[in-house]
Amino acid sequence: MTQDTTTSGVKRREFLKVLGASSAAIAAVGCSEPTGKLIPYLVSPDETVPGVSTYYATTCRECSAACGMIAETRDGRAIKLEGNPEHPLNHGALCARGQSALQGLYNPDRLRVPMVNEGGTWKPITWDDAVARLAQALGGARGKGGVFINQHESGSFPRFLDGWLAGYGFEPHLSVDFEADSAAIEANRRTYGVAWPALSFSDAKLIISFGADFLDGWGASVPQQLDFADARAKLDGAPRFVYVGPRRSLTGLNADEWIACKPGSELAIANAFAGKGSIQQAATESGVDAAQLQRIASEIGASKPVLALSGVGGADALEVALAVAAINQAGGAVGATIKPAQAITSFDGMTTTAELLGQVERMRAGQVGIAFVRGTDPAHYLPRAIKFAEAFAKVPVRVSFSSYPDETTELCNLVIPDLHALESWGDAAPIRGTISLQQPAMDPVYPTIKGGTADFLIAVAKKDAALASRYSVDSYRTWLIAAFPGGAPALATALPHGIANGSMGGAAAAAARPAAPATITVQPKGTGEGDFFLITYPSPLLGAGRGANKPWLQELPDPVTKICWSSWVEIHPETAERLGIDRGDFLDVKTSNGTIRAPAFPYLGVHKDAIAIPSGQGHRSQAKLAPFEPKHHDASQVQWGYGRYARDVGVNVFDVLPASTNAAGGFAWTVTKASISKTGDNRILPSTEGSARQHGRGIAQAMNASDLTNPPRPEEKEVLPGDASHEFLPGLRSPVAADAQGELGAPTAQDQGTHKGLYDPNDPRGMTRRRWAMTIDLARCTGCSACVTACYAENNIPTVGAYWQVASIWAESRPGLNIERGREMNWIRLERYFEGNLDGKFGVDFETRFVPMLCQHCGNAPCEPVCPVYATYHSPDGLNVQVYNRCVGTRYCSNNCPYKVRYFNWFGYGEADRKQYAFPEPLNWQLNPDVTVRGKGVMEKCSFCVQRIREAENRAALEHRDLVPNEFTTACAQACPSRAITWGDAADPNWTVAQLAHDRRAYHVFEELNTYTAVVYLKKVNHPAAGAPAPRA
Amino acid sequence: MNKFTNSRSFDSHPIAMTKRRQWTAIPGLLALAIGAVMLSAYSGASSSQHGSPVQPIAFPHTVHVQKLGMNCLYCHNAANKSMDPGLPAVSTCIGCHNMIGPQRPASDLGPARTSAEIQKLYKFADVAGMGAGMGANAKPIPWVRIHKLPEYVHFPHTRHINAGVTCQTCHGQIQKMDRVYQYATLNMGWCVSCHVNGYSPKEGLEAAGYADQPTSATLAAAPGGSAAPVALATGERKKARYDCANCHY
Amino acid sequence: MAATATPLRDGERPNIASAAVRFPAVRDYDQVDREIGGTLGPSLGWFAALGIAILCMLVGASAWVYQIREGLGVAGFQPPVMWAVYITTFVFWVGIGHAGTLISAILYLFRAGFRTSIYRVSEAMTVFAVMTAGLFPILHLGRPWKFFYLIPYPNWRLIWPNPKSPLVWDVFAILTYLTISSTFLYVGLIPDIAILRDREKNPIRKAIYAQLALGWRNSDREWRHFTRAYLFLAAFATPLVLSVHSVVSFDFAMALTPGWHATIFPPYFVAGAIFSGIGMVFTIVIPLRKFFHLEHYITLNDLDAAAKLCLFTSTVVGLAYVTEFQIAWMSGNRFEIDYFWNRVFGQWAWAAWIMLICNCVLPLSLWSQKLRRNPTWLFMLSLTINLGMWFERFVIIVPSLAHEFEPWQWGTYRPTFIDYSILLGSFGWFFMWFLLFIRQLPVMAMSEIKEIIPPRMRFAHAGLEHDLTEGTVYPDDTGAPH
Amino acid sequence: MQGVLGAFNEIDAAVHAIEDLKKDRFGDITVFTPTPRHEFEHVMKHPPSKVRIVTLIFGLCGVTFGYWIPVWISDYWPIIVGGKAVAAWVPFTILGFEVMVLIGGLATVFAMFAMAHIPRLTTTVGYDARFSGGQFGVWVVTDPDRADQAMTVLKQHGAAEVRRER
Repeated sequence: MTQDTTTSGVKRREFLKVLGASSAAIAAVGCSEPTGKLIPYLVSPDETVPGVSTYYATTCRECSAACGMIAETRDGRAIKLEGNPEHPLNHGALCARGQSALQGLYNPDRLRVPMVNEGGTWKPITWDDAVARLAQALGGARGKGGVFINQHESGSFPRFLDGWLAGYGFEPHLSVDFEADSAAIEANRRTYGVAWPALSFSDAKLIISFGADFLDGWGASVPQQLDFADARAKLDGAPRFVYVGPRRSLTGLNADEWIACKPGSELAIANAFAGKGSIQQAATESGVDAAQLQRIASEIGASKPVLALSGVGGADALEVALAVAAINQAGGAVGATIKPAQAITSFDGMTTTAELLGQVERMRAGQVGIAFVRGTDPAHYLPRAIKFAEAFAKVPVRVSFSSYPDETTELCNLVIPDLHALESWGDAAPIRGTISLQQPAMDPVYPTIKGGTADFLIAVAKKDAALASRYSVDSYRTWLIAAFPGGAPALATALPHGIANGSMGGAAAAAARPAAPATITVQPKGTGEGDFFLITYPSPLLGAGRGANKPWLQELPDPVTKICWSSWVEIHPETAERLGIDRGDFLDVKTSNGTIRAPAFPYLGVHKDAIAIPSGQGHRSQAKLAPFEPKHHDASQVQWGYGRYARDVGVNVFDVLPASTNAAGGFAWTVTKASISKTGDNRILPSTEGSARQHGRGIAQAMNASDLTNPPRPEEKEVLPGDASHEFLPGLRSPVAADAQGELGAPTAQDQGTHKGLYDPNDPRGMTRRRWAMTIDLARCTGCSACVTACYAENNIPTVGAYWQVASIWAESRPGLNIERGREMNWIRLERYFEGNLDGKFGVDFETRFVPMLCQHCGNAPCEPVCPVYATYHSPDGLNVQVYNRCVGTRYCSNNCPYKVRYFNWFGYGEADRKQYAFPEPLNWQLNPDVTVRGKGVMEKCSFCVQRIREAENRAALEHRDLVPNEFTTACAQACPSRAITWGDAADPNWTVAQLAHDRRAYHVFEELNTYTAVVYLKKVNHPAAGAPAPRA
Repeated sequence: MNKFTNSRSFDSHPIAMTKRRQWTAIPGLLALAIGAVMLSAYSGASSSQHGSPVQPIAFPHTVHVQKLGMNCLYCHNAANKSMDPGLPAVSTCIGCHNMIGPQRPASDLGPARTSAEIQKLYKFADVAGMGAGMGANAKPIPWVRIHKLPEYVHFPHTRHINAGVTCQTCHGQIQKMDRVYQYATLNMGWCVSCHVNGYSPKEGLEAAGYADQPTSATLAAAPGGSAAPVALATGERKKARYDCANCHY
Repeated sequence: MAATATPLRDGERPNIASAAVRFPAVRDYDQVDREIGGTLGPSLGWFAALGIAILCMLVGASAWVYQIREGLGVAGFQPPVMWAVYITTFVFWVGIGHAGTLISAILYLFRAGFRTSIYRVSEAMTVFAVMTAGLFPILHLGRPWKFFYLIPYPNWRLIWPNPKSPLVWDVFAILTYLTISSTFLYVGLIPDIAILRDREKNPIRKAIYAQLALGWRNSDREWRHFTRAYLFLAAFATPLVLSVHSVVSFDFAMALTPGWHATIFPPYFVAGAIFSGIGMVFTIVIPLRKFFHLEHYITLNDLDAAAKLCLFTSTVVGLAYVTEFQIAWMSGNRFEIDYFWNRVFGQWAWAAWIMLICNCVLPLSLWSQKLRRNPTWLFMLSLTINLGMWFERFVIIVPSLAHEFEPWQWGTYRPTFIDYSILLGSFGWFFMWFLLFIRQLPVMAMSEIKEIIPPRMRFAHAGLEHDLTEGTVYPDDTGAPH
Repeated sequence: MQGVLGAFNEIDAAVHAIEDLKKDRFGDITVFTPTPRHEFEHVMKHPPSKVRIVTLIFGLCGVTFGYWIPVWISDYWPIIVGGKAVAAWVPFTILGFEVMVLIGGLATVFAMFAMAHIPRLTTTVGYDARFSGGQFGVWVVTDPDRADQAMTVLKQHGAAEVRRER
């Protein structure tokens, strides 16, 4: 058979080569002899069948929330992460960041060996050498003060760590979550007695958020999103949502009404709503119409229970949070929508930024003999004004447990790379009284790393005669088993579920740290010079910078601005017009702390007196490394600056922020003013947005909640952009439009010359019995984009934005260049359309509609007849199939696709020997063996996860049964934290999708084109305020 | 009298009024070209057919299957439940061969003899000798791949085995192969022909060595179990889906 | 010797193709052989031109090799603009080809006199233009090495191309067109090659010509079947011309894309093709007649007639443009209206205006007879027509794709040096073949010209004399033989 | 083949020579002419070319085959694209037409070749290179005993050159 480049690159079956599990796995996968070898196991593992997935329940450690995850492994490798349906926190959903943990696991720039910095050069050392070196250093550091900065996590590791530190006479560690809202936590503690009460959106009548971006990462976003979507999908009594703040975040875009107050004026509004201040004063201070505030205030009074949330970024965050708490208490929220009894314990034991800053001052003062950093990167996210590097350098022994070559690690002199959470044991306590278990889903990617940080610490302690007796365990796993209530047998029972009741011993150690030296001046709001408030916020995808080394997250467009692989400055269009700033103009943003340069993004949802910049980008290396070049890449060279995907992408907004904290000790994000100036440079933004407006084309349709309870009216039908008087054929506007082989493949369907072969309804193979279809509920969809990442993970979709993934000769090269050119490969994409305020005037509210757009699997697909080689066609079970190996790449199908959901392999993203290769070793370990990796020159698109259909059919055949309704679903539907996507067989009424498609909100996009799509959208539901006109398309 | 007038490029020249010319066979060249095109179109239909590489250990399927009557699924244990048929782990080999050593005693009618191949196996498995387990330095055996479908073809062994397709249908009479070779062309037309025209359980069973009068006992023992006799009785050929997305996705 | 003054045949009109005296300055058969034969053989200037053409071709070829290696991404495609310069150039070259067949076949059937002198050049232009165009469907493929998937031949995969796809129609149409037009060219060349064979002295060249002439002897039997076959070929080529560009237009018209999805496309494209082809004929013929000193063959009358055709097709194309806008306006279809608004006032307005000015405004100058008979003006105009027609295809393809149904996926397009190189390479490729042709084979059908000029007579006849002097001869149109 | 060849500079001379030769019952006459002239056609009185019949037959074959290919392809492996009928007649007309032109056109040329006896694989007698240039040739196949008579006729009509071929 001729060799076909479609699938060169990672050979699906090469996975067989690494069946020899732990040993020689790396060596085996790279080589590809022309003949091909089949390498068997030495000893066959009991529980695995080659080619069949094994699933492990574990816990996500990508943020503090600690959702339950299921890791799908195939032949010894984790290939997909999904939410654990049994987990009480996330109920099976998982956000994009959680799913991207895989790319942390397989990150090509992961540190593989312990290293020591001697005289400015890094030298690899052995694990045992590292143990010896640290043990020796600890001996010298005893009594000189030791600081351990750890990424905040719940569970028993903090206790273990504090115990270890105490053994050396060090203070308890700093448990840092830079993105967490300390003010809200502190206010919760004071008001409800818990750090984070459970929030119930679905019980609320009115949700009012003061900058609390509960869909973006504020708090535990996945459970919040699940509940919020449930609330909004209620047909009767769904809560209205009002967002107060100077910038509409993703959460703000989901609000029915935006109160665009001036930055820093939230307190006045909150006080006014809480009855502690006058509406008039709030209106003056915030620049918001008093009538609007009055209307909201009376609405709060009338809607009980309310759910008011605070998450402002100003220095007065605690005050706002307390005022908001007062609104809740007055609004009957406690116990109804805010449930302290079901506390989320993920944030317990967290240290504040103020404490961290205090320790930095201790370092600067030379009071610290040894410093440890694990999982967090203060050198990146602490404002440059603090001069962290300078202070850190005064610590004689600096130890990093980071897996990645981040900025802080580069400042250290000893690095002992940690194991990834998917390779190691652990636990978390996300909800009071539950233990979320973390178990290795696979053997370590790099066997040179012999254990996690805890294992390392145990090994070090064993070197100390005084401590050795306390650490008799051989590994942290043993320690955990001992600590687990019920011990090993109970653990064995709990592990398959990933969750257990009880607690791993005492609560996290009380913060017995010395009080922070009072060297931090809390700046009053709005200091500095400049015309604009500088709003900064943690990126919902990259956080404060942690996600930047994962290409999935870099490539995932920001849910609000749709920009990826870049930083940007949001500026209101009215302001931009006044200053003559165009989209993509590079601006110098100057504060009293410095200047950064980033392109402008005119955005309706930012206050006209403010600009907004997200955090997360701007990773840099001290070493001034040359740009990454895959052809000349030396694997032994450490890619400082957080790896090839993060280094020198965008700018670091912390460079221009002052070091200020709020009264609760949390970092104050929005405190400074800035001036902007045009630099004259302009670039096309690496954005996936074409036009932000629908131009009346009815792609994202919406209706008012009040219409839902009324009988349907004729005018409820959207005006279609085509011929207005077009008479539709019967069958259209049906739940799932008729298929090519007839009305859902019914044997009674009329033969239109299509009842041939497998398409014959009476064919014994029965493929026409099924019509795979999908419903997408726009009332639920929040635009979070978790489905997009799920699709990337499931379908081996390449990321294309890295700056080297371009042509070789005379080619421009910058991050996101392929995105600028519209060459992104997202099989499912989140379109974000604005409605209303066409003029872009400030003060006029607008509505946002999110539409997940994917292949519609049309019954009459325009793409199919134009393909000259039958590479795309309509399968008897209703799929629009793309056959990669048949595709010659005419791209005609894409031209003819009204939905523009076909993506072309412009380069050999899937071919390992090309510089544009999207899965450099070991990222390719993640590739789904059931899905062909596409070579250059072929078209690809959403397949409705046909590999999952076939797998389920194979399983059903093996078990001699038929498919069970809702037995399986696509990756996007599985991941969706809003449960907006439902997928299944529309021809069988027992599948949920067949029922949902009958919803009166159902419509097809571009129905007038007679494409007979299999994707049914359910209209978004708006909740306009009584008396306030809702924005319409 | 009337000579050709002179021109710039052609001088007039006396030409004999009769010249004998040979015209060559342009049509022949044309036919040659067409032939070459057709040849190249059909070449590559199965370049790997009959390929029979030398394996690191000359594993005799004849002995294991034909003589000892071992079931294919004993070693290829995932074939009926996975896309991949599975290769026997080295420990599977050693499971039997720590009793059946390289110095084989006189058994049946044969004399005692030495098997160099089992020696090789012991070397791979780092086995000290008879009865000993696998050593610490055991290495997997680097078998050379014979049957290889392109990466874009997803071939589920499980569906075929469970539909009663005998291994021999596609792999040829492995039980008679001293050295395994690629029996079928494995090209797409070969796959599709069977899917469209149907699989004959009778022919499959004959290939599997149940040629002589399949009895209900042999049929029940055959892969596919009880389904086979029915199909056999009705003489029906089992047809399968030939939709592209069954294999290509 | 019965030197009677009887007519050749009673009541028969003498055989002269056109009643007009086509070539007043061409006296006899030998002059034809001498002058047209004289254009053959290399010269320094020709080598220079050929060198430039080959260089351009090599630039394009290297760009293509690079593109195959790296992937189509090296070109400037920016989804949703999945087709751009390559398909534009493809349609451009197919269109160029059409004028040649029009002149050689359709005008043959219509017995249009001005055809004789320019048809050989035009027909050669057709073949080379189609050869150039034929590269692009392969060249623009993501996997050009899989091109044979489009060809229906029995194969071991047991699968066939999709006969409902306009691209498969393209394959059939282009291959048929290439085959028939090259056959047509070659068949017409056979008697001329025989002339060369008989006059050539260089034994190698003579042998080659001898092979190519297939043993042609100018016998009456040969001529009898030849003329008939030539007529039928012309009769086949005529609808073929119309069908091929209709099929090319189906590539667009069969699609849903606003700006493409229009029933007017087939006639519109055919007219546009002929228009652009005549432009290219001017571009080629006017320098050719100058450098080869063939002004007395390709007379101003011929140019005038061709210019009228050019003017006619220009107005047809202009009408089609207007009709497109009118249909969009009257359809009430928002997608269409948006697109056509965008076409003339949007991002690509400049291209649309180049198209409108070059194709509809400038050719209006041809209403003036003076300009029609001014070769310099015609040459300059032909360049703008080529430009305008290239941009017509560009305007149809790129802005339509950039502004489709889904606003979220609206985009743009920026060509890279690869697109430009391949565009340049296509011109190099075309002119390389063309230059090779004009110095190796006669640029005019010698035997057909001989058909028109009066044969030598032993006895002058009154009737014959009358015919020979009939017709209008413009005083400036006699270009003396050299 | 034996015969007499005459070369003429003037067309009317050649025509008259042929007329006289015919009167003298010289049956096998071939005219070589640099360009097709109706004068010769009329004097030679050949029937119309049969090429057109071949063109018709193969044109019809072509259109049938051109329809048959896509219908057969579609039916051989039925695949539905865009909800269209498997064997859709209307678009197949295009293929039918193109194949008709292709086959009909090529058949015409091959028929012409066959009927005109080209490419000539045998040796040629009686042709002269001048006949592609400016002279008309008259080739009379005749027995040696009548050759002189034919030569006389040719010379009589002003042949530029007359010779016997054998």
